[in-house]
Amino acid sequence: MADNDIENDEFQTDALSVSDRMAAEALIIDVDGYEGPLDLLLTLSRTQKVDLRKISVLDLAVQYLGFIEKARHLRIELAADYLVMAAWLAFLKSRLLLPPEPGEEGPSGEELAAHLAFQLERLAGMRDAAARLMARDQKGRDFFVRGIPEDITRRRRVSYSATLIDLMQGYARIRTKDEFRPFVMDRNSIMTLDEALERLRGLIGYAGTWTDLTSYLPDGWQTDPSRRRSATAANFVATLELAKAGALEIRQSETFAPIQIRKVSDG
Amino acid sequence: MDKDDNNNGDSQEESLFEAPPIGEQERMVEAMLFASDAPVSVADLSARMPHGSDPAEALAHLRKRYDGRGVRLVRVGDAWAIRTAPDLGFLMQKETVEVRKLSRAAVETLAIIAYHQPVTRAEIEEIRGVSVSRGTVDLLIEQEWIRFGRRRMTPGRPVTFVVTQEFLDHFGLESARDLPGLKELRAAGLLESRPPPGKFPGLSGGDDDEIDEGQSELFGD
Amino acid sequence: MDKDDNNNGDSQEESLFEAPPIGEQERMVEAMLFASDAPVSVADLSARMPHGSDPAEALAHLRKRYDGRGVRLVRVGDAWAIRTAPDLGFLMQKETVEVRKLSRAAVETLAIIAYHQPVTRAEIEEIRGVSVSRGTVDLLIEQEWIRFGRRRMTPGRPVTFVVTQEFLDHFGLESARDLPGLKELRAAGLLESRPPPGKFPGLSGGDDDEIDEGQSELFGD
Repeated sequence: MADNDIENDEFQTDALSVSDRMAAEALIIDVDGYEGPLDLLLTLSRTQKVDLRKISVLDLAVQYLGFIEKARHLRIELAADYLVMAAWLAFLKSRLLLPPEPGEEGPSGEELAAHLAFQLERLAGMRDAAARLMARDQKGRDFFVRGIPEDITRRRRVSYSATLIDLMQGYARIRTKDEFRPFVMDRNSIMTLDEALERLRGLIGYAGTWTDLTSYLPDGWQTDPSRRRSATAANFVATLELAKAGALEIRQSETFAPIQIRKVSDG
Repeated sequence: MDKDDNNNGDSQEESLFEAPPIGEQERMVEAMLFASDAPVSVADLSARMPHGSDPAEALAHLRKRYDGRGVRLVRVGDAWAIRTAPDLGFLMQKETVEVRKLSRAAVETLAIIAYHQPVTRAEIEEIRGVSVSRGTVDLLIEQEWIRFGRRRMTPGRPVTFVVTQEFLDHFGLESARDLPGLKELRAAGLLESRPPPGKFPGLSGGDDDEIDEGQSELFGD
Repeated sequence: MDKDDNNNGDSQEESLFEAPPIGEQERMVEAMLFASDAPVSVADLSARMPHGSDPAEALAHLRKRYDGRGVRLVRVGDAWAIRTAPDLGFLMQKETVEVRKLSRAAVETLAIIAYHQPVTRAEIEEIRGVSVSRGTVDLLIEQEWIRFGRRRMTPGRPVTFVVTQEFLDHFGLESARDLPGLKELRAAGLLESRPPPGKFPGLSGGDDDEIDEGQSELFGD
């Protein structure tokens, strides 16, 4: 996106005809329809019309990079993982095309290509398995259970039912509740904006002349550093709120100088 | 049976749609009576079976077939149903279990025992923030989901609770260690809000088991 | 009561209570399976039948007897159930409950769990190349088709997912070994977990020690 000019140049040199653009868009516009780069790669691999085990990963990488390139031309936003995959495939392509540099670390291009082919074949295998599974006769659709389970009258035992989900949700409920607890206890050294606002609203009536903001800190909040910090912040934000509402004025003579406030005179 | 008696269909239709053989009709009636949630009338059967079928005859065959078996064909008003043979009623009584929904207090208590075992009553109360009623513990013991564990080596030597094999069977777990942790509950969508970061307040009196470390450590080897 | 007999039965009792003839046992099994809408385990049958009974043999007889009938005896894991013959489904429209249409992600996730079980979330993501949404797992658990299995003994001890008996029952499978195409997939090496050579980008998952961290990042909110 940063190099718009370069893209524009390319656009002019190999300008796509309208129909080409439409065709490219038709392929790409549906990018949301793919479940990630692996899904897209699998779709692209189908165009090679060969057994997935004999697929050319190099061709596939070229196809994928072409796809990404077209998307960029068409200014289609691609999710980050598509771009990560593109970068990786560009790397793989160079590994497959160039002889390995002496002393180079890491797996060879062939190994990486073989694994990608394995992943594609496995994903295709699972898709096929999923389709076969769903094509099976299913309970409640193709075959049926007893419509009138015998009403069995109770004799002595009461059984209580609870599912694992009940149990887990019950536990989650308690844990969540308890994890909030220390947060609540912490609040005795935190002054909230609401508290500060309420207090300042009451006090502002007396601030006819410029007064230092720090003098408004309530008793008990002036010495302990964490309480003082919280009260100062809350009071400051509260003065901004009141200034915005037109109830008071704020001034500061220079950077880091004391902040002073004053009631807006009715006149 | 002559098809003309049943239907007003003209002869052409009859030749096109022949009724299935009676054995097949018997299968159909059997399946429909089995799956239906109420007794089925002959008219209903007829309406659902292929053109030209004779459910009454199929029923007669089926009734004979079930003669002396563990189930039998019974007539309920003008409808039919499959029922277990009355002399085998004693087998059904074993299953005589009234199922009730476990109360929220019991679910939570059980969950705490499962996740924190061995755990004392005081610890359960600390985690839930309310006292544990005697009835709740009794109920869980009666249900054979929890049992007494070893006494805690702390003052007062309180008893602890642990979950049983029966508990694992009921909830389809291979071991209590397989209970998912908070993170996994959240990942599965079972936990709505994300709590603010912060430690789980430690349980008092925890001796060797350090609960503060969190779920995964708790069941670590 | 029968259960007690079983448990406390000594040799004296055995001679006093002879097991009923196999034909009678067959009737009992037939009645019990007919009465229940959920599969009944052999152990359950045995516990309810008189001392010395052999439900397995009775089941074998019964299965043969129902061969080709409108209902049939099916095996579901270590349990048995009576179900209508699938070719008669067309008669049953009235009973058909609208089955919720599963998303492609849910179907694929289910298949991966079935064929690769026990499988971790990270492994599912590695196979599909995209992250598993919370709703998907939630839905499959709610449907009672999957449950949490054992934790994996790898760093992070991630939980695994396995399929349930309800899954087998729903898809008419005797066991997970009967999944369609399982043998071919295995023969092709597609069910092995094969670690990627070096670091593989884009696809989540990868090495196990990242799972724990990765999950909280991916599914935190």
